[in-house]
Amino acid sequence: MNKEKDVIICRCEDVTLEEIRELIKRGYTTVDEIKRITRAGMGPCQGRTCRDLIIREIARLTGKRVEEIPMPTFRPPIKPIKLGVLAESEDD
Amino acid sequence: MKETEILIVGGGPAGLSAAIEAVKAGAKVLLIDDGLKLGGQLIKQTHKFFGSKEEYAGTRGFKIAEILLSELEKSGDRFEAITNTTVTGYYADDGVFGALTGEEKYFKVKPKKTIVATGAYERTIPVPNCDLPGVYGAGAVQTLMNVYGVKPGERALMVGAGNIGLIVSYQLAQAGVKVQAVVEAMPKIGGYWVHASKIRRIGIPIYTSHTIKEIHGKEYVEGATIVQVNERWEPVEGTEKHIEADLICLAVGLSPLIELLWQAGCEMRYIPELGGYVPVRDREMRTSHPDFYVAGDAAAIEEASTAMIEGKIAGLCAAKSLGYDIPDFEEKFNAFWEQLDSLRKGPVTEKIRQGLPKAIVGEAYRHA
Amino acid sequence: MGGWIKEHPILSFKHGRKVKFYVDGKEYEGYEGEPIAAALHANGIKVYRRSIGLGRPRGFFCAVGKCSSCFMIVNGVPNVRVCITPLREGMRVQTQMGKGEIR
Amino acid sequence: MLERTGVPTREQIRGVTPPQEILNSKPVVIVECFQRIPCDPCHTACPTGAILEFEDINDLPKVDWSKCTGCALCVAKCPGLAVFVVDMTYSDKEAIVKIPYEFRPLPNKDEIVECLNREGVVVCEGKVIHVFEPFKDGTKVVSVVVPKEFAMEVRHVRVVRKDE
Amino acid sequence: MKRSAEVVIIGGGIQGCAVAYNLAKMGCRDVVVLEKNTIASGSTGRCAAGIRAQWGTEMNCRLGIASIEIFENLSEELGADIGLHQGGYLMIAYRESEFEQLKRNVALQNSLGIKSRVISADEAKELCPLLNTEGAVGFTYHHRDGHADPLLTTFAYAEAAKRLGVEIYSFTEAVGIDVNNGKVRGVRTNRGFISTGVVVNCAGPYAREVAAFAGVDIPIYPERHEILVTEPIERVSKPMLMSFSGNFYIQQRPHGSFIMGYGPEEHLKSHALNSTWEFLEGMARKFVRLLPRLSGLRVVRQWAGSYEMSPDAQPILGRVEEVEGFYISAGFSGHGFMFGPITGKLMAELILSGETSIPIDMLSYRRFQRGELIREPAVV
Repeated sequence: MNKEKDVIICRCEDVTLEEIRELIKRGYTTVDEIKRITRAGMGPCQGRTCRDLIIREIARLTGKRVEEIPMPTFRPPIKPIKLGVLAESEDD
Repeated sequence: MKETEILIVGGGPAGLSAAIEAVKAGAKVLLIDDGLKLGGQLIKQTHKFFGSKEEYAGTRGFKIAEILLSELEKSGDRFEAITNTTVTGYYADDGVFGALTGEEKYFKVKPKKTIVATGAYERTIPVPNCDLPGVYGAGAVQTLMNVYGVKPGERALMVGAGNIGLIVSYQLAQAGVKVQAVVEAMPKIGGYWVHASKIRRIGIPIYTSHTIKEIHGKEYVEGATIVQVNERWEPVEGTEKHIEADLICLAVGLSPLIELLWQAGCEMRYIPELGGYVPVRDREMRTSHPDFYVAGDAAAIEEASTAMIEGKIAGLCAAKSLGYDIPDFEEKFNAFWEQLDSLRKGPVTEKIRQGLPKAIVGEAYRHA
Repeated sequence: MGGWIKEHPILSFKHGRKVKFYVDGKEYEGYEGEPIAAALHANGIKVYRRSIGLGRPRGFFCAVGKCSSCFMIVNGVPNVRVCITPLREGMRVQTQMGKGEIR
Repeated sequence: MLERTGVPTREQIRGVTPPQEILNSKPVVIVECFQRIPCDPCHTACPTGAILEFEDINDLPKVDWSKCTGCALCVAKCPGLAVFVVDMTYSDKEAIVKIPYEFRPLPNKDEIVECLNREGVVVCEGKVIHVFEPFKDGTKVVSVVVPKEFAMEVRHVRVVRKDE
Repeated sequence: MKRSAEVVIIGGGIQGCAVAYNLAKMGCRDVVVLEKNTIASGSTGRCAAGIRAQWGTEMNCRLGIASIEIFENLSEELGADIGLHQGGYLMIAYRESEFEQLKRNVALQNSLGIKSRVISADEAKELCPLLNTEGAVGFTYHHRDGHADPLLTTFAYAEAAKRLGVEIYSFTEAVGIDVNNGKVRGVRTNRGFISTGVVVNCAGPYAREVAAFAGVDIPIYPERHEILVTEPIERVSKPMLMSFSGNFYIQQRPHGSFIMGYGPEEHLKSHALNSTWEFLEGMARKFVRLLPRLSGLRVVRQWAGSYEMSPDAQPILGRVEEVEGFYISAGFSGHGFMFGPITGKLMAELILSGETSIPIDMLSYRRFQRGELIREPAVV
């Protein structure tokens, strides 16, 4: 049994360690590329849990230092907000 | 849109201390915290703090939160705190923050200065079934048992023998949970030895040079296999042990929570000794963005004691930058740094001493 | 399994009012104003949802509303973070299967 | 070894144990603190000046045993729960160990409890003769009477009640 | 890195990757794509990725339907899922004059074989039961319009191109184009020089800067547009909802999330990509008015991207006459993703044979000098 299959890296989108390793091996060695292909980090948690894990995996498999791996951007809103709540914000 | 002189994001030890100092200096402060109660991690800390009198040594964390809050009660209308509210983003075009209370109220804040005291978030580890219910962050377990009085499980396995892992193991035992073992991948215990001794004598084994290999269970955690690791962190075949547990508690490190600083375009540096990416700052705790200050775990993963002093520095200096006349500024500023230096002098803070020079620019930022 | 801590050497817990709530139709008790997740945990309920892709069980994890693990349907609204949502009398909580629906 | 196991070595214990003549003369403190960490409440809690002032807050505590009365205020105050009092003068065969205790249930006076060593192993039984809470902050100090040969071993007690 | 190539493409978005793939497919495999960041990291990866044939000019209708035909078989052709969802575009008119224009568009579209049609409010509600049709005066619909995943599509093109021998260099920025005697000689990059006789400018919002490397001035400028996306829910809305007077587009993607945007009164004309709270709130108000029952849906992310604007909001396609070997495929003004499959093909045809299967002469950048601007009535 392949244990990597059961290692969930991104909880929001159910992306496994196996998928991430596969992409790194294919030459996708930035968090952004892996995110764009797998959606890891695009879920409601904004990649808080998986970003570090992916960076560490890239560093481990490529021999790069963490600081050499570009950080993805941190987009607002940091916490999901209901559209209806936003719509009621006073316009100023 | 709410306006304020100083916005403090985060009401933990750093944020509360920053507020106290800024208000003392005469500034108007708005503090926003995402917890249901103020105090950050302090409210779940049942152990007594280290440090010296200035940092309330010998007092339990949740009591320190009460002390800081009672101090703030004296501030009158210069201090406002909003809880259960997440600062959802910084909009650089016009320097406005979005904020969300609960899920139903959204508003905006435009401050003159901002102190980011957002703390840290818990890391996790990639092992099979690490997403099963029953695998929790140590902080989450503390919240359940120490804030809400819920017994988080019957039998626990703790991963990580840093201070958090050791302290939470002890707290689990206090809550009546049987802690089966503490595993630590490093060859040495990372936390204070007194904490380790404390849990050893109540019967909790500590396995250093061990890691968790696999978590078992279908619907929720039923146990785990631990294994010894060699110097290259590789598992040693044949050393597997099965541990029965319905709770796996991860205390494998913290990362600074600094989304707002990234959004503000502050210069960041990856400094592993300080916990990962942290903002570059000067001795006033001011970042490369002239309106942003930082304190506490958001600046470097350290202890609550240093977080409180950094908060005081940030609060003091943010108030000064607004033009408030603080006659004893130099005296206070120097005293705070002396306290910090003294807390960071020993062998347990060696990593911090190596990391800080990489994060602190020597001169104060010469912001226009 | 679980339950509330009855006696603690350091802490005394000031719970809110005891209220009834429902999980997948079954009645339980919890304390008003405390996170739904605390009440679920105390009642021994650990699986809150099934994940979107692989249908894996998910539950409580970060306790601070930041990880997305604990989404449930509360009073018909999906994706509610039960670890930070206060419990109210009569709340109807449902296990969320996948993405959740708005109808 | 302590850094790997959490259990101090015999040498380390010997290093913080007062000379025999002092041990035989009065109740006295044993500070099992072996790591330089920023911390000094044991000193500030001491009413007699037996735990000396720290030059550097990271220093290991230093004890002037001549001044120590075995009052155990430091036992209750130490954030690391690393301070104990041993009284070898209790009787011919028995000694008192004063231990910080933060668990439930609390032992009753005269209750027989299990006594554990630094590795969490039950080494003997002991009789609780006193439980007090000097700072009213949740940390109790339990005085337990144990056979003298275990006085330097016993560092925790466990309440065992059949009916519970 | 290669030191020479037959064709060097600057820009690794949908245009660059589609041109590269089509060149290789037609037999020209000595192709290099230079991308200063990573594939699809610019405008492509930031777009809402609607695809439609409901246009108001013949040129755009032809390009649109041709692109849709390619999209329909693209997953199969490239051997990777591109996340295609053909739920149609539901165009909503709130003014009579606008409805008249939409009807004229439908007539034009029908004459070109596009089976769009005017539909009733009841039919609109059948397509999107949660839609609030209040204030709407008319609707048009084309069932083959829809959405594809811009990231998956671009990566699929890139991977397919690589399999055919194309080299794609990430983090490789073009910093100059060497031109000698009116001919392209090569491209200077931050990682060295690549000699080539053919350069294709697919640099999107940076197309003007890249053209300037070759001494050519093209009137393309970046314009900040914002977008937001919600958490996913089970499908409740099939078509892309779009209105010119209502000024919005809203689409539920196959993944379940809603993606949406609108144009504020004035766009920031710079490469800046900050998000604004004004957009977040303004978009929310539009959404809630249109789909009130979904007001509990949560926004998980907002971001900005650059439209690569040309003066008439139409692409600049073709060869540059003053510099032999220099081609442009840019200026798509917000529609680069949906046209990518067809323009990628046409550019490859042009480079290899000098001819294109759909005439694109009118899209030459010379139109601005000649004052022959195109008027497309169907844009947000």
